[in-house]
This record gives sequence, structure tokens and C-alpha cells, in this order.
Amino acid sequence: MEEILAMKGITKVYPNGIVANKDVDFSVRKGEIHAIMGENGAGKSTLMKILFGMEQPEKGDIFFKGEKVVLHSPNTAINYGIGMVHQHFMLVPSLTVAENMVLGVEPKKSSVLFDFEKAVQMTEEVSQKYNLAIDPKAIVEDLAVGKKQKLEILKALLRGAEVLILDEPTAVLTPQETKELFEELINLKNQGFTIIFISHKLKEIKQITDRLTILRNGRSMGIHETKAISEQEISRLMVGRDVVLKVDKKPATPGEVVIETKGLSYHDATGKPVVNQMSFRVRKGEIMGIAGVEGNGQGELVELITGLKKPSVGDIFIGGVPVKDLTVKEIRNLKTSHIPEDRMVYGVAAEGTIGENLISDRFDHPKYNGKLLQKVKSLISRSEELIKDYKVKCDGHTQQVNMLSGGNIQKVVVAREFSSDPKLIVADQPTRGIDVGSTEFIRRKLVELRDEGTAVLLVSADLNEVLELSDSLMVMYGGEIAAYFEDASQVDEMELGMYMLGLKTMEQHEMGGATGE
Amino acid sequence: MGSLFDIIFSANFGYAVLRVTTPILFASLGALISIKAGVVNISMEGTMLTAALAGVAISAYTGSAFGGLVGAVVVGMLLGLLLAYFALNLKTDIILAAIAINLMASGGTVFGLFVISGDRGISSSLASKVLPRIQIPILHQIPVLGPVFSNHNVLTYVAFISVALVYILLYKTPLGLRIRAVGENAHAADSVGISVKKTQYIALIMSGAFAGFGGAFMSMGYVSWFSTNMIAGRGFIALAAEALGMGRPFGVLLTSLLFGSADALANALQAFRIPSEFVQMVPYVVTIIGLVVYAQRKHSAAQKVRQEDRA
Amino acid sequence: MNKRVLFETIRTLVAIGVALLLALIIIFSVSDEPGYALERFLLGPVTNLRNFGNVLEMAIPLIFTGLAISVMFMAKQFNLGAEGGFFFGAVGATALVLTFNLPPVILPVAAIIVGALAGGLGSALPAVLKARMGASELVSSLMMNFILFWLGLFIINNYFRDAMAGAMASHRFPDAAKLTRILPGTRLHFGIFIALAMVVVVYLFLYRSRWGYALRMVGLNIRFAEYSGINTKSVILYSQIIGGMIAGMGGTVELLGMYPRFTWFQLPGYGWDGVIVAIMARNNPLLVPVFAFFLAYLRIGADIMARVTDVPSEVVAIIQGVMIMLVTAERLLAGWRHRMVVKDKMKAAEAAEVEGGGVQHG
Amino acid sequence: APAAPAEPAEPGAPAEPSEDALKVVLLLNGTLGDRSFFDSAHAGVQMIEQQFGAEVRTIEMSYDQTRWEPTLWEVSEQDWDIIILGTWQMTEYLEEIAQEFPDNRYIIFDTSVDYSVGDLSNVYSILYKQNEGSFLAGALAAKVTTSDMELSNDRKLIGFLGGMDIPVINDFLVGYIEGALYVDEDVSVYVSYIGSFDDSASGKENALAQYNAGVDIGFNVAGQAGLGQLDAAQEVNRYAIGVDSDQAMVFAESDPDKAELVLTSMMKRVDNSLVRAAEMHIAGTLPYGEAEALGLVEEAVGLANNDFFERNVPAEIRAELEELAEMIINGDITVSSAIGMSTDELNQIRDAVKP
Ligand SMILES: Nc1ncnc2c1ncn2[C@@H]1O[C@H](COP(=O)(O)OP(=O)(O)OP(=O)(O)O)[C@@H](O)[C@H]1O
Ligand SMILES: Nc1ncnc2c1ncn2[C@@H]1O[C@H](COP(=O)(O)OP(=O)(O)OP(=O)(O)O)[C@@H](O)[C@H]1O
Ligand SMILES: [Mg+2]
Ligand SMILES: [Mg+2]
Repeated sequence: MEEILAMKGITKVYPNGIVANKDVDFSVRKGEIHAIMGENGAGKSTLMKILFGMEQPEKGDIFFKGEKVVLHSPNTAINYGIGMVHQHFMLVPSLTVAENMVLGVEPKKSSVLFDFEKAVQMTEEVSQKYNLAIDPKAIVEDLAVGKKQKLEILKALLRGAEVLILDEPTAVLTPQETKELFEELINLKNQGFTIIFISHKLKEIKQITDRLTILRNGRSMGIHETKAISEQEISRLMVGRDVVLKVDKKPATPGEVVIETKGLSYHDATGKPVVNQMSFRVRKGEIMGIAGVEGNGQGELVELITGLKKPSVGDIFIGGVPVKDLTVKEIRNLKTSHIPEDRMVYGVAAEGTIGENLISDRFDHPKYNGKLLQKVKSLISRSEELIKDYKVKCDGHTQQVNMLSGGNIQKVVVAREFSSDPKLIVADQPTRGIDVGSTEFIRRKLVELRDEGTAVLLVSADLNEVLELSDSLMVMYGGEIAAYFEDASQVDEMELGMYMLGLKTMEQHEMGGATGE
Repeated sequence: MGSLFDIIFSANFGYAVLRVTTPILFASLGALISIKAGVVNISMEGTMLTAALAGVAISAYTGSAFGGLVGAVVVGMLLGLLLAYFALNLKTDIILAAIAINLMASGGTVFGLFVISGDRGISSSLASKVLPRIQIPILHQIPVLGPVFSNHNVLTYVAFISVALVYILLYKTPLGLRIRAVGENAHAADSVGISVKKTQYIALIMSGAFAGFGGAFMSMGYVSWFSTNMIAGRGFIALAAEALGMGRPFGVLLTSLLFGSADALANALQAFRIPSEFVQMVPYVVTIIGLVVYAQRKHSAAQKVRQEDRA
Repeated sequence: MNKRVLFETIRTLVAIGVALLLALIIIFSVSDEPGYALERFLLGPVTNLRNFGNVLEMAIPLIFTGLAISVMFMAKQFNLGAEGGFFFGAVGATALVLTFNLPPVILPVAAIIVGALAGGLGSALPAVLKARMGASELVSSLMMNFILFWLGLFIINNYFRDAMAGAMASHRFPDAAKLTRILPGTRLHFGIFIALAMVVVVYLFLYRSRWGYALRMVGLNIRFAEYSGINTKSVILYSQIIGGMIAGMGGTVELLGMYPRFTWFQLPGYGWDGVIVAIMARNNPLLVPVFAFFLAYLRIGADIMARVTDVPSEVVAIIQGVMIMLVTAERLLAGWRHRMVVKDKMKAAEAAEVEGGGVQHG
Repeated sequence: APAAPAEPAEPGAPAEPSEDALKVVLLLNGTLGDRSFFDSAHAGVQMIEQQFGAEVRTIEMSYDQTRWEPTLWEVSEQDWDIIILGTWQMTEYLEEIAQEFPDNRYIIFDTSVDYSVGDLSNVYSILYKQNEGSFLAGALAAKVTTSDMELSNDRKLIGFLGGMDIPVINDFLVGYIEGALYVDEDVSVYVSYIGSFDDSASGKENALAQYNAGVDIGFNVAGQAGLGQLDAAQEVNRYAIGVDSDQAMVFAESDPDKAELVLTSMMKRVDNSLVRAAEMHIAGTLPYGEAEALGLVEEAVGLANNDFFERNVPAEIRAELEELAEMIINGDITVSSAIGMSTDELNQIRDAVKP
């Protein structure tokens, strides 16, 4: 098979001086699925952004079908038939699917007006051709993640891409959705498309890719035949040491109830219940996992517990205290910690320094304040401790957070939330988009805290994670408890999937006492 | 002298409202376009002022009112271009750049006037032209409506028609789609090969053009000369009108009319011996009240916006 | 970091250079003695004590409004009410000094407090509207400027007007109210110390106090602040009210330092200048005086030029505008800078190569 | 071709110092080209230049208050025989600086320094009895509105368009009202304040509101903003009275139709008063250390007596105005002034004639 494109000696330095890629060689063959792997901040997205003309390399050449090309804008890349599905979706929320589809290549009618009907029609055509079903008239912000992803792929296909770049497409998908996606990818591959696939999940890589390229600290660790290389090897090449993804944890010793909800409901602006009649308990020293497809109310549930939203009906008790009417601050004072789903939106102030971000929950604590002024020294030393303990890769507490890669940003959040000796931790997608190294680290910490007697409510779309960490487990569907398992170790993935997709729902009695009825 | 009631419901009052509204409407439409593209243009005041002078000067020079209008609009666009160049290419803070433009306009126009006419206050020594008024055939005969809606300056009609045009531009054309996309998520637009910069350039230039129309109206329609600082804050009022307009052309129309009415009302109130300071406050107080009302219904509004964006 | 400082300095110098070049071109086109005009423009302010005094005098109000805007912008509250706050603060102060006759020192101090309160009052409404119902503070503060202006005029006209004065003016201030002149031959007054003290206070408030921390976090990412348990509504309130108070102080200090009575029947415009200063200073209180001085120098130099040469004073406005825009043009020389960065990053990378350490954050 | 701006001079001293020539400098706390007040003052010094071969210079300090005091200092340090400045805003600076330079001679117009603050024996103040002039304007307006002139209606309603509700403006208003009432007890006056001296559009808007309410002749006292009244007058075809300078002349050549409607203007003849002062200065009779209020007698105020006036105002009305002027001059009529009036007194006067 001939190389459809190749990158030679690519070097990229960002304006802030970060060297994202250094002399990277990279190439893909026509019709293969090629993985790019590497820790957070290894330079994967950057390399792909260069390939898609969004970033310009300082050094290096790009060859497309053997001839040297200069990709000074996404436009040129698109014209060469390169399409990209970005890690963070590149969609305009308020517009319809069809409008997003044709953005930049809008069909016209009577030569000046935008032809919406035509756009809809075009959308339908591609989605049929590659059987990726989607409603052209739906508003994008109302779509589920999986759909958004389909839309992104369709966008690329509509623009005639023959090389498809997918940046961490599975990070947000359920097993079913992932399976579906993989089928689609295989099917595209068979139609002669070339696919570049970024992921942190070794299993997936092994499952569908032909070859893989590993990046570390912006350098290429070589191209490998997927079959020929073991997971151990891969992670060693990525992290520079062996990584044990299996967290060995001893059985839980649950104590008294830390958090309990009774008939908890939340109705959104339009009045429809997003969280519906949820009653459950989490005990001291127990990790309760909540599995479920994104957008089935997990997010709202978490916000209700942490005080960001106020329940429409029902009660929440933390350590026996009703918190329904308490402020976020008061709830945090009950020793509740919260790892938010979207670190960039809630978890950090991206332009703030690491130090500032580490103290946001305790900046006003008497310990750190005089009458008028803060005790800067003690704040700084505290930050430095945390940076050390949580191995945040940075050059000091004064560095801006947005210069860290996602993995390290997440460590900053985790450091802050875990270090306030919490009685309850609400962890929402704690390891999303995080490399194996950091993932391992964060999961260990969770288990440690559990063993020290913290109650953990773990929400994750990553089933492995839920299954691996949870002592008990709950599935949410349509804002309700679709299933509850006293003992998480007894559950199998596919069965969970059924509950997650609402194909199955448990009866009250099946769920047993633990949900507190 | 009749009661306030008679005044407000007199045809003259209605006519005045439309006239007072015109310059504000132009400017707030301009502001709207720029904000939709994610670039705030607060240099409306200065741009209108400069355009007002350009219109007078060029119409006097060419002897044609239309020539003056074109000149004013072109100058408006040039200032939009200037703002765009500094904000988008040189990355000067756009608010700052706009304030600087306002600063330059207030002094520059006086200087310009002096160079052109030798006067520093008013351009009356120039034989500048005035844009024609238009009698609308049938409407003109109809009792109440005629006096209110007919026989306005041509630009007043242009302003109101522009509302529809801007709506079509933003919601029915590819360019509009791109402008909104850029304003809402520049990365997304960029990733599909839309040039964010180019789109924002276009938006700022268009907003300048509207300011140009507004300026032309001030000096070639509202009054028949240019005089220093003649915009007298209308450019800022327009920003308020835009902000109140829920980011929608017809919303902007309503809020501009609100201003126009409040202003005309203030003038009518002069007849009753209310302390003049309070009379002067009326338009601004009305705005704040409007702001409060709007803020309370924001939510439902926001959803309306979404519905229309779907269309 | 040091490299950045160096670069910033070079960039600023280049910007000023370019701006001056443009200024020269403009001056050439309007003047018969361009060389002399430019010389006056640049050196006028330092050629004699009074002129230099004028620069410092003008810097004082700019520092106050610059600080006021910085505080509000730091919290991402786009309240443009410094203009009205400044004016209304002065009105408040006038009311006080003409009503109570207190001994020296006490009187101006009381006046400044009242002025601050008046200014704070002015920005309170936009703040409340924002906190309570999310109404755009930009709009309401713009409107408040006008309302405060007319309200102020009403108060002066009806309660403190000097009937014998040939124009709208309050009665003369008692001497006890005046801020002492500190530099003979100039009008430079004690206010400069108050202004500089405020710079320090505001700095400590923003960067060393818990309220300042909360304020900055709200500015950086309000959702993060909420999530962290910060009371964002109260931040929205106090950031704007404090901003208004600082502006009000400024109005008072300017009035008592420079004027024998209240005679403003126009908004003095320092609010907008404050925005310029604040943006130039990137909301950093410590940089505010620097850019306030820069702007004041620019203006005084320009006035001198207009006064002693044939360059009309209006041209100056254009020159100022160009200067402000260029000096803050971040992208100026960006290309050069990037090459600079790349070069030594690559070096660092090579170096790191050797120890095989992490390099991306080098 | 634009008139060259104030001619340049070396800093420190005026151009080639010649011993005998009288050196006169005029400081304007505003700019030339206002077609009014400051232009009139400038015209005055130019007459002085011609009539007495003086060497003159005009400095425009612009409207920015912060520039005024420094400029006055600078000029005071240079050697001029007469330093002329104007408006109330300058008085307090002058009171301070004049004492620093006892050998300088200062003339300040349209206001008076407070001679009680110290030794100001080197300052001569010129006040204008704008209330006297306005009295005539009011009388004219009343005559016109009650007359059967073609554009006047049968309502006895006249307009006053002020810039802002401040004493100077109200001094015009008081005279205007008295004049009107003197002619006809039941004339009422529609008083509006534009709230600005720049916004001629708003000036027009307010004037139209007045005309639409039945006003058939109005008096504008609002600088540039007031000019909006002339546009309004033309639009609804009513009469207007200008102020400060001869506003008919502002449009005489560029827009004659408009000029036709400006029956006359109540002028402050700053030029006359300055020439008069210079003359007395040379003769050594100028009463420095005093303030003089110049009115109709000194021809320092008065209605513009131009062709439009001649052509459009009936002879008998003009005659009657002449008489009134005489009666004021020889004291049979004394016009009251707003300067020194409390806001309440003012309100009474305004409410009395409220339509
Ligand atoms: N726009 C940018 N400006 C400055 N630095 C950046 C930018 N984007 C990325 N970086 C830095 O470049 C390095 C590589 O980033 P990149 O996005 O390529 O990592 P990645 O491999 O995609 O990591 P992840 O697995 O978290 O997506 C990181 O250290 C990141 O901090
Ligand atoms: N403008 C920027 N300046 C500095 N760092 C940046 C910038 N943009 C992105 N980064 C950092 O580079 C990292 C990688 O950049 P990218 O935009 O690919 O985000 P990402 O890789 O998707 O991050 P994540 O690991 O959270 O998925 C991001 O995590 C972000 O922290
Ligand atoms: Mg990435
Ligand atoms: Mg990632």
C-alpha cells in the first residue's frame, strides 16, 4: 500500500514557548487506520492541527500523495481531501445540523440567498451514503455527544475528505456508541478512506488500528504494526515506564450513610424533569459508581448535590444535614469535594496561575488570612506542596494553567479537591481525556481516599473506570435510576450497556434496599 | 397649550419620533452586525461624526447630495476598516481602538472643517446639499398616517428598510451564517476553512457603513450643516439600543423607537415647567427601565432567538 | 520572563517611534515650523516647572479613573460609569463643603469620603441590576452617566448655585476645603499623594486580600468562582461599587485641588480616559500611574505645541489617538518575537535532549 | 480659502518687538469660527490693528478648561501692552494672576473680576447688558406674534430656546420676557432648554416642538445648538431671532431663504466694546480697576440692523423698537437681570408667562 501522506521533521513551537512537536516524522498508508498515542500534552493534537493547516510548523515538510504541499489553512487541507474531527467539537451550537454541515460551503439560491432546503438535502444525501443517520433540522446544542460526533465526521465527508483525522473520538462515547463508531470506521476504511485515530485507550487501539505512532514529549517514538506490539510496550514507550492500569483495591468496608437523597427531582427551564425521583445513599468508605450515557441527568444530579443547582422536589442530606437550601460554600464546608465534568469550564480559571487555582476553595479560610490581607507565604507553600504531591508537570505555582496539557490541568483540579480532607467526593468524569499515567494516578488516589473513609460518588462514561473503581453501582437513564447493583464486581459490561441505553430497566425490588426506599 | 396627551397623540409627535429615531437606528444596526461577528464596535459616535462632515464637504464640493451621501458612507467604511486593521491585525484592544477613534474624530473633524471652510464651529459657509424628502403617493393623503409616515427624509426610509435588509443578511444569506458562526464559535468557523479575520473585517466595515448613513442623515437631513460634536452622544445611545435589542434586528428597531419616543417626549415635556434637568434625563431613565423589563424577560427572549435562528 | 519584559519595552518604544513618525507627517502637513513644533510637543512638558506641573496635575484624575476602571474590568464588569461617578463625586463633595464648615484637613477628608459615597451610589444601580437580574451593566452605566450628570446639575443649580456668578457655578469653596498646593509655581496639589496611596491600596486589595482574590477569580472565570463557592453576586456588587467610589474620590480630589468652585457643566471626560489608562495598564494598578503619566504628558505636550506654534490644537487629538492605538498594538513585531522565542526554545530543547528531561514547558 | 490660523510667534515673546506699536493679545477660551462671540472679539482686535496700527495676536485656548490658566500665565510673562480675555470662566484665574503681574494691563469682557479679592487696579472689566438687548428682542417678538405679518399666526405665543438652564442664558430670558410683556400683557412664552450648546439637531427638534405648538417667532440663545432653530423656522416657515452675532449672515450667502426668516439678532458687540476700550487706553482714560456695564448706549448690545430686518420687519414696528431703545437709554425703562436672582424668583417669572 502506498503512503498517502507523510510528515517529515515537523517542529512546532507555540507562541508561549511550548515546544509541542520536535522533529516528528509521521506517515500513513492509503486505506489504513493509523493510531497516534501519547500522554497528555505529548503533541498529538498539535501534530494533527498542523496536518489540517490550523497550525503552522516552524520546521518540516508535508507530502501528500508523494508531492510536497504547504497547508497554510484548513481550507487548503480540505481541498487536498484531509478532514478532521477535533477533540473539542468544532460546532456552532445555536445553528442546525444542516447549517453546521454546509458552513463554509453554503449552497446558494438565486445567487445571493442561503439555500437551507438544499443544505438539508445535502446532509441527508451524505448521511445516507455512509449510513450515519442524523436529523438535519435538529439544533446542534440539543444533540447527544454521539450525534455531535457523527455530525463532525459527516462534515468532513461532505467536504470530500479521503483522509479522516479523529482526535480522541471515543473519550465521550458509551460502549455501544463506540462499537457503532468502530463499525462505521471499518466500513469507511473498506470504502478506501484513510483514518488517523487519536486515543488514550489501548484496548480500542489494539481493536481497530493497523499501525500506530507514539509521541512522547513532542517527539516520535516510531511507527509500529499494531499486532506486533504489546500494550505493555506501548505504555512504556508513551510514559517511559510500565503502567499497571489495574488498580488493586481491597474490598470496601462501608460505614454510616454520608449522603442520602430522597425523591430528588430537577425540572429544566422547559419544565421537563431531567432528574426524576432519585433516592439513593452512599456510605462512608464506599465508592458508588453512576454509569450512564451522557445527558441522562448525571450532570444535573452532580450540580444538585454540590449546590450549583437547586432541586425542584425532594431532599438531599449530607452527613445528616439537609443541604437543599445551602449555598455552594456551605455545602463545601460540610466537607464535600467536587471534580467537575468539564475542567475547562468549572474546574479552573484557565488564565489564572496554578497557585490561584489551587486555593479557590480555601482562600478565605482563617488559616490563610490576617485581618485584612492574606497570608501569602502560607498560601504559596501550600500550593507548592500540592504541586509536588500530585506531580503536576509545570515550572512553578506562578505558571498559567492554560499552558498545561489537559492531564496536568486535571491534576490541579484533583489536587485541590482531594486535599481538603473531604468526607464526600463527587467525581464527575475524573479521568476523561487523561493519559494512562495520570489516569492511573487519579484512580489510585480515589481508592486511597475511600480506604481512609471518604464516600465517593463516581460519575463516568468510561465503563472500565466505573466497573473497576465502584463498590456499588447505579445506572441512570432519562434522569431515573435504571439499575442498581449492590456489588459492582458482579456486573458485566454489555448488560450495563442495555440499562444505559434504556433497553432494560430494573424493578424497584430488584434494586434491593440500598436505594433507600 | 394642550395637555401632554394631545401633544403625544398629535401627528407631529409621531413624525418627530421617526425623525429622532433614524440616526440611532442606523448606528444600532451597525453595532448589531459587528457584535454578531464577535467584534464590538463602540466607535459609532466618532464614525458618525466624521461621516457627517464628509457628507457635507463632499456634497458641497460635488454639488450633489447623493455624492455627499456616498462620500459619508465610504468614510464610515474606511473608519470601520481602520478599526478592523488595528483590532484584528495589530491586536489592539478593540474597545481601546474604538475609543481612540472617537477621540480622533472629535478633534479631527474640527480640524477638517477648519481646513475646508475656515470655520471651526459650523459648516454654514459651505453650500452643502440636503438629501430629499419623499412623499409616499397614496399614504400621503391618508389623514393621520400621512403626516406621520410620509414626507420624511429619504434616509429615514432607508433606515427602516435596513432593518429588514439586516435581518435577511444575518439570517438568510451565507455571509450572515458565517458572521453568526464566527461570532458564536470562531474555532468552529476556522476549522471549516472560514476566514474569521475576513468575516470580522466585513462586519466592521459594514457597521462603519451604517454609521456613515447615520452621520449623513445628521448633517444632510436632520439639519443642513455640520457642526462640531453634532452627534452629541447618539452613537452611545445606539450601543444601548443594540444591547437592549436582544441581538435581533427587529428588537433593535423597537429599542431605537423607544429611544426616539423618549427623546421626543422629553422635548414635549419642556412645555410644562418641569425642571429642565429632569426633562433631559427622560430618555436615559426610560432606557434603564427598558433594560430592567428586558432583563426580566430575557430568558423567554433567549429562546425566541433560538427559534428564529433555526428558521 | 525577563526576555518578555525586554521585548515589551522594545515593542513599546517601536510603537512610540512609529506613532511619532506619523505625528511628524501630520505636523509637516499643517505646520511651517514642523521641527520646532515636534520639539515643543516632546520636550515642552519638561522645559519648565509649570509645564511639568501641568503634566502631574493632569495625571491625578487619570490615576483615579484608571484605578476605578481597572477594578471593575478586573472582575469583567464592563461598567463605564467612572465618568458619572467622577462628576457626581465632585457634586457630593461640593454639597458637603458648602454645607458644613469644618476645620481644615477634616473638611477635605470628609469631602473625599462623601465624594466616594456619591460615586459609589452612582455605580450601585448598574451593579444591583446586574447582580439581581443580569441586566447589562455596560448599558445601564452609560445611561447612569447622563442621569448623574443632570441630577448633579440640578443639585448645584438649585441648592448651591452662586446667584451672583455670571455662569452656572457653585459658591466659592472655603479655603479649609482646598487641597494644599505642594509645588510653588505649579498647581500640583496634595491630591497626587492621595492618588499614589490609592494605587497601593488598590494593589493590596486586588492581589493581597481575599476579596480581591474572589474578585479576580470572578473576572477570570465566573463559573469556576461559583463552583468554588465564591459568592459571585456580592463580587459583582462590590467590584462596581468600589470602582464608582474610587471615581468619586477622584472627582473630589480634582475639584478641591484645582478649582475654587464647582463649574462643570459638561462631563469632564476623565471616565473615558480612565478606560484608556486601564486597558493600557492591563488593569494592573501598579501600571496605572505610569500610563496616566504617559497620557497626561502626551496631552500637555500637545497643548504646548498648539499654544506656541501654528499647529492647531485639534490635530493633537489625532496624534494622541494614533499613539494610543499603536502603543497597545500587541501584534506589532509579533513575528520577530516569535522567531526570538523559537530560537532559544530550540536551544533549550537541545539542552534538555542531553538530560532527556521534559521540554515542553522549558 | 481658509483664513490662516492665529499667526505663529516665537515662544516667550511676540514677533519682531517694535517699541512704539501697541501690543495686544487676545486669549480665547474657545476657538475661532464660532461665527459669534469669539469671532466678534477677534474682529475687535483686528479693527484695533487697523485703526491704531497695533500689533495683535489671537490665541485659541480651545474649550478644554485645563489649558486656560497655564496659557494665561505664559502670556502674562511675555511683554504685551494689553492682554484681552473673556467670559466668566476666566475671572478667577485672572484674579489670581493679575496680582502677580501688577505692570500688565488686562481687559476682560462679558464678566467682571471681583475687585474685592485684592489689588486688581490693572484689570478693566466689560459687562454687557444682554438683558437690555433681549428686552428689545422680546418686544419685537411680541409685536410680530400679535401683528398680521404673513407668517405670524393669531396665537399670542412666542418661543425662547436656551442652551442650558443657567444664569447667563436666563439673563437673556428675563429681558426677553419683560420686553414681550411690556408690549402685550397676555403674550405667553414657550421656554425650552436644549441641554447642550453643540447639539443643533436637538435644537431643531425643540424649536419644531415650539413652532408646532403655535409659536410663530422664537429667540435662540444656545450657540451652535441654537442654530437648529433657524433650520426649524425654514421647515415650518416661521420667524426666528438670532443671538450674539448676526445669525442671518451665517446663512446669508449659502442659504438666503433661511436668512430671510431671521428677522434680526440680539448682538453682543464685543468688537465695538474692545475698540472703544483700546481707544480709551491710548487716550489714557480707560478706568482700569473698574467694571463697566455696557448696553445700548455704548452700542455694546443691540438688534442687528441689516437688510433682512429692514425688508421683513414693518417700518412702524422698527420705529417702536427705536423708541423703546431710547427709553432704555435714558432710563425711562429699567430692565431687570437674572444675575443675582434666586432660582425661585426665576421660576415665578417663567411660570407667569407659561403657555
Ligand atoms: N494553542 C496552544 N498554545 C500554546 N501551547 C499549546 C497550545 N496547544 C497546545 N499547547 C501545548 O502543546 C503541548 C502539546 O499539546 P497537544 O494538544 O498537542 O497535546 P495532546 O497530545 O493533544 O494532549 P492531550 O492528550 O491532552 O490532547 C502541550 O504541552 C500543550 O500545553
Ligand atoms: N492558547 C493556549 N495556550 C497555552 N496552552 C494551551 C492553549 N490552548 C490549549 N492549550 C493547552 O494545550 C493542551 C492541548 O491543547 P488542545 O487544544 O489539544 O487541548 P486538548 O489536547 O484537547 O486538552 P485535553 O488534554 O484537555 O483534551 C490543552 O489541554 C490546553 O491546556
Ligand atoms: Mg489533544
Ligand atoms: Mg485530551
